[in-house]
Amino acid sequence: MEMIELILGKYNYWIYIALMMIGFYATIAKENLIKKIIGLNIFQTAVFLFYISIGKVDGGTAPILWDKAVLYDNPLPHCLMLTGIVVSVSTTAVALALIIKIYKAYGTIEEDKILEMGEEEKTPTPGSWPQGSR
Amino acid sequence: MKDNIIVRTISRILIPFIQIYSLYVLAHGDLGPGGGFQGGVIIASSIILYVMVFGIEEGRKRVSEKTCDLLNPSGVLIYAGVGVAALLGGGVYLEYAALPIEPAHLASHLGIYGIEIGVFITVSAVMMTIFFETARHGDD
Amino acid sequence: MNIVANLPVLVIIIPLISALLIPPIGRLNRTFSWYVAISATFLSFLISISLLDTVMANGRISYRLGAWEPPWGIEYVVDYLNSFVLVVVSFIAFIMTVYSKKSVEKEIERSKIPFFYSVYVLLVTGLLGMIITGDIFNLYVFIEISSLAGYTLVAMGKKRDALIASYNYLILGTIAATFILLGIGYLYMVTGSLNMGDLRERLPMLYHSKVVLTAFAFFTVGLSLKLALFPLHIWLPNVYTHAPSVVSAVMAATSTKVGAYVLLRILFSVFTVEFDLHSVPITKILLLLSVLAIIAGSVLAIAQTNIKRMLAYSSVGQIGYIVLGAALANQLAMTGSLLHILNHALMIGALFMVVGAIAYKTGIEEISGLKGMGKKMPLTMAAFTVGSLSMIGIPLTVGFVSKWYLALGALEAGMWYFIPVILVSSLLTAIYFWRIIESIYFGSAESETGHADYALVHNPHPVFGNRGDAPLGMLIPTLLLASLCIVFGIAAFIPVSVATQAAVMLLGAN
Amino acid sequence: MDIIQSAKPLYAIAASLIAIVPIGISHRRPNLRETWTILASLVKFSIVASMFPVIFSGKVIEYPILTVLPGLDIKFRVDALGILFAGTASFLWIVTSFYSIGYMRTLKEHAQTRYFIFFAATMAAVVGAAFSANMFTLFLFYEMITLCTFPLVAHKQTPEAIRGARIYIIYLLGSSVAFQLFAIFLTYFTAGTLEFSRQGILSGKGSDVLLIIIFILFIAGIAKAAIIPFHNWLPAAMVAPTPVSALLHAVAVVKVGVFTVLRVIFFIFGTDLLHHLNLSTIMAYFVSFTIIVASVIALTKDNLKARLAYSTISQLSYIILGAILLTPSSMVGGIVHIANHAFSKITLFFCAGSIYCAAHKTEVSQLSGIGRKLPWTMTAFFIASLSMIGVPPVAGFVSKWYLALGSLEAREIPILVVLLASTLLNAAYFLPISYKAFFEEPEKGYAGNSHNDDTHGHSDSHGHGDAPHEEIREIPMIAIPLVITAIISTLIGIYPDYILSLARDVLK
Repeated sequence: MEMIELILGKYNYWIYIALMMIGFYATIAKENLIKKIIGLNIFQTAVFLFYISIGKVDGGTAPILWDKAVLYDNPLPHCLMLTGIVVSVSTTAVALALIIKIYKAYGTIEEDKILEMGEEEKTPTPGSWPQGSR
Repeated sequence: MKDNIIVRTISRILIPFIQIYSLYVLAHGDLGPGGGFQGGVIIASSIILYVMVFGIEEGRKRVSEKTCDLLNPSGVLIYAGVGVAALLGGGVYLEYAALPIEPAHLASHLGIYGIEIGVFITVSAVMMTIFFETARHGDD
Repeated sequence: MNIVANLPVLVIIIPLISALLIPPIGRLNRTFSWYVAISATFLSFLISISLLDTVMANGRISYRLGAWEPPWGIEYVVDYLNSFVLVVVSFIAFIMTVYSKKSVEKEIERSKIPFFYSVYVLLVTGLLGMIITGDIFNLYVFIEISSLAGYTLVAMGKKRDALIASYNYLILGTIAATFILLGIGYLYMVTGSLNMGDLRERLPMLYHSKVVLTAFAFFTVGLSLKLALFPLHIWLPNVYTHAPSVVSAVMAATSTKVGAYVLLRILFSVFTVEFDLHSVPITKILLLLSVLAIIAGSVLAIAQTNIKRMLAYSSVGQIGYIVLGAALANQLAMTGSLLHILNHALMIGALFMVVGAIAYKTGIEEISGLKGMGKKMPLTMAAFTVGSLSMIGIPLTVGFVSKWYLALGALEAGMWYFIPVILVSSLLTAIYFWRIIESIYFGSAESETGHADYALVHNPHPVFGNRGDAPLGMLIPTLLLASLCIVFGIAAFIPVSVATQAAVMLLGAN
Repeated sequence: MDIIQSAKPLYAIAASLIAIVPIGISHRRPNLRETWTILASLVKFSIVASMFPVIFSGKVIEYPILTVLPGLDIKFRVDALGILFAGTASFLWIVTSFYSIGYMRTLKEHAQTRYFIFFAATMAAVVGAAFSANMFTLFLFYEMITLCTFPLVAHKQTPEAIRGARIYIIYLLGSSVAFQLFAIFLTYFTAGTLEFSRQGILSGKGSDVLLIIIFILFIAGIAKAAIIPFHNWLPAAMVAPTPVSALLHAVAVVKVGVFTVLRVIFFIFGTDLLHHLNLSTIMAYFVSFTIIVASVIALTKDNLKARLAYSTISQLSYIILGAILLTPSSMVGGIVHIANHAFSKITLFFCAGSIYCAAHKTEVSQLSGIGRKLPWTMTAFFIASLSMIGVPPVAGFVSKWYLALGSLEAREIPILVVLLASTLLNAAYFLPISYKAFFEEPEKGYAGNSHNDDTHGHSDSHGHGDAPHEEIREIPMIAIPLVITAIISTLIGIYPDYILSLARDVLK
């Protein structure tokens, strides 16, 4: 009984753990760079869910200045996650920009293929990787 | 989608409303749900919609790369500027009460608005930049 | 406006605003961006000095952002520990900015120079923020600011490998930051507070709680990734190897140091020594890892042929020293650990700057290419020699001072067996640095003829392709850092006095 | 004991350090450059000499420089042991300078400026080590010597020279960092200070086991003393130019090693503590082993410098043996042997260099009949060999006499046997050289055309190979210094009182 309560009563935490593991797995195991980033996003989003769960108060309303609001959710985790989302978006943006550049330089975004090319080819293929004045 | 007249017409009608709505969300930032962050995303989405319907060249005419580059830091500058203004007013950083505005209770409101506007500008500019950069074809 | 009272926030705000101003200013004139960057870092450095001075005189400074009371609002705290680290980081950042001008002109595409400086100053902002903040969520934000700036800077490297290095760094860095975010969440869950000082008071009664242990685990793993503690160091060598020279130098000298500082902060300031020593076996784990880091870093460094990669592995080993001192958790070792933050920043900064100068003049990055460099770039190579000797830990250099304290700390803790580790690693360090010193001064004759050098005697002005030292703008900062390696090795009491107080504070009277 | 504050020790060190600057600046004008070297050596010796009367009157000169860390001071103290060593070293620098000039110019060596710069730096470090008031300062100069002599050993920059220099640095830097520094850590942690004291700073502190470990670490860490099995660097360093070998073997490096051992024995542990720990007997047998084995190896060496190197290894252990026996006579014998061996051994190396410069011979077997061509050199060589063997009236006899007395005082008859056996061995590897040189007929067609000298890489382009019939004769700049050192060696043997009283001062 207690066990069921633990599972059902705190379902949001279980979802968070599941999501986090899915994201983590994708980040590590996928070969495609974009898929890795998607995994990373899921991973981060799971953490957001975790924070939102912390902030929830049983029976609480939205934390708005309002006459009838006696019991309301803790707004702080929400604010924190707003920041978290911004960070996550920025990270994704940087990652995507990197992937675009990688695609231009290597012609692929499959990690294993990139590693195959590896360091044996010291100089970039001409034309495909415009770089600064040397 | 340039040839689809329904989409074109509807978005022409919708975009002003979306933008007004984003300003509405922004204006409620200080005490209600809403604020610069959400508003910024909404207004950026209107531009994104425009680009999706009318094409990237057309979109660039409305919001050029230079505009984005200027808006990006200026939003944060407004944010930081409000903080510094509070410093200059003799308070600590971001202490709205210390802003040189009379009467004092207005200072707090205006301070938060300043911050929200800064966030609004930056968020919208960043969103547009990300969109433009990823949508661009491989012509570096 | 009361400038003195607002210094703790100005040290962050000035570089932040400058970073934002640089792109528009850079549009007007590209060279202006450097001037803005240098004035910003210089001001930060001045402010840091003044903060250190104030703290030494009056003790802890607390600054409340937006005038909110501490447990609710964000608080910036300056105490013995972080004023010290603040000075180190801002000083290195300033020196590196001076140095960067020529190097960046050579290595970065012209149109991107303003962006480079913008992101560079942002990196510095993030690092300074990580140091000064007293709020763990704010800490997370600054970690991400500095990391994002770091990913971008690394990706500006010349070769395409830089992109992959940056990408891997991004993945691991984000995982680390997310772990830290989770740790923060768990702490907030049980305490309802984000303020470090407040947490320190509230946590002791919760030390038995599994949630606190979970939070602690997330923090430790996340931060270990950030500071590249041994098994989690895999991102570091590629990043240091492929990043632009200035970026390698800055990141090696500051980024990991700040990571180490944050680890100390969490281990000893948010949690307490009692917790670290008795509730969890964290010091034992860290001791083991640091020993592995010290030995493995040195051994791997010997195996490298690329000089930047060699220095990168060397850094992995040196980070082990910092963690070792912290994990021994007594005053002497902690002092050694803190000193090593300064000392290693000076040494590795100087070494990477030399490598950058070589790359600037000749484009050489392989160790085998350095033969006879001592004649071509005498002053630059003198700086390299000083840095190397310091790394080895010859007396009267900074390297010796930190090793002295670490060794005494190990004895104090009754763990004499760490001394052989330190000494063996010194020997390994000697091997990989001496190899280079030998090659740069005596290498030219190792060719088959055996008397290749003989011609030089009769022709005192041989024509080299790139004879002469690096330009003054690069040479002076390099020599300055190298000479500081000796100055602080002789006048060691100056940093020691600060570090000792910081160590006492960290280990807490309670 | 009166203590006098005086900056003289600092000046003595600075004299050669400062000289580096003008030497470096005048690298285009060899004559001026050499003048600076000579000048510096004269100034240095006169400063050191000016301290002799003070020390003889039983006083001690102290001069603190700075405190690096609490407990780690850089401080100078001139006592009898220090002044004995510093006086020997700085005097021999003058002689070696002249000799170097002759040697380097005769062979037209490259990078002479670098050579003289590092020579001066090494001498500064040697005198610094002699005047160190604590273990930290001593360690500092110890490492400085290692680093400063590296360019001298690697001077020729041939692959062979680099290899030798590498062995040299691995042994010296490696052992000092791995063991000596460890011992210093432990000493500081146990005693709370590193300041030398006549009573020893470790007595009554720490467990016996710990103290024995510290002692072993010190002995292992001071590889410069070349006790077997830490001796391999010394033969390897023979690739250096001969003046450097002379400096390394007679004065700078090995003597600093032995000096450090003496400091550790007398001033860190103290005689009482060593008695208490029963270390003296074991250690005495240990170094006896070195004495015998090194002598036997020396017998097998045909290369003259290698033979001298192994002879050095064996002779150094005399000094340590004398100290470790802990009887008054043996300690006096050990201490005077610092100076005696210095003068004799430097003479021998000068001779080896002289033979090389004049005749391009490096092997003992090639020396037949060379005594007739180089009478001064070979006579000096003979005198110095006598000193090594311990024949009166040359200096070596004095030390051997006291060592023998000491072994009797300590009732260690086996040690006496070792001393006698080693004397026989010394005779066996030195006397044949003189015999060959004076009494054997020269090989046919030897005149200047060396067959075997490419082992040292000087067969070409140095102005000698292309003149096969050039006459072998003494080179004055080289011959005069070695004659001087041979004479002094004899003088010490005839009038040993001065140096003996200094040695007794040390033990007061």
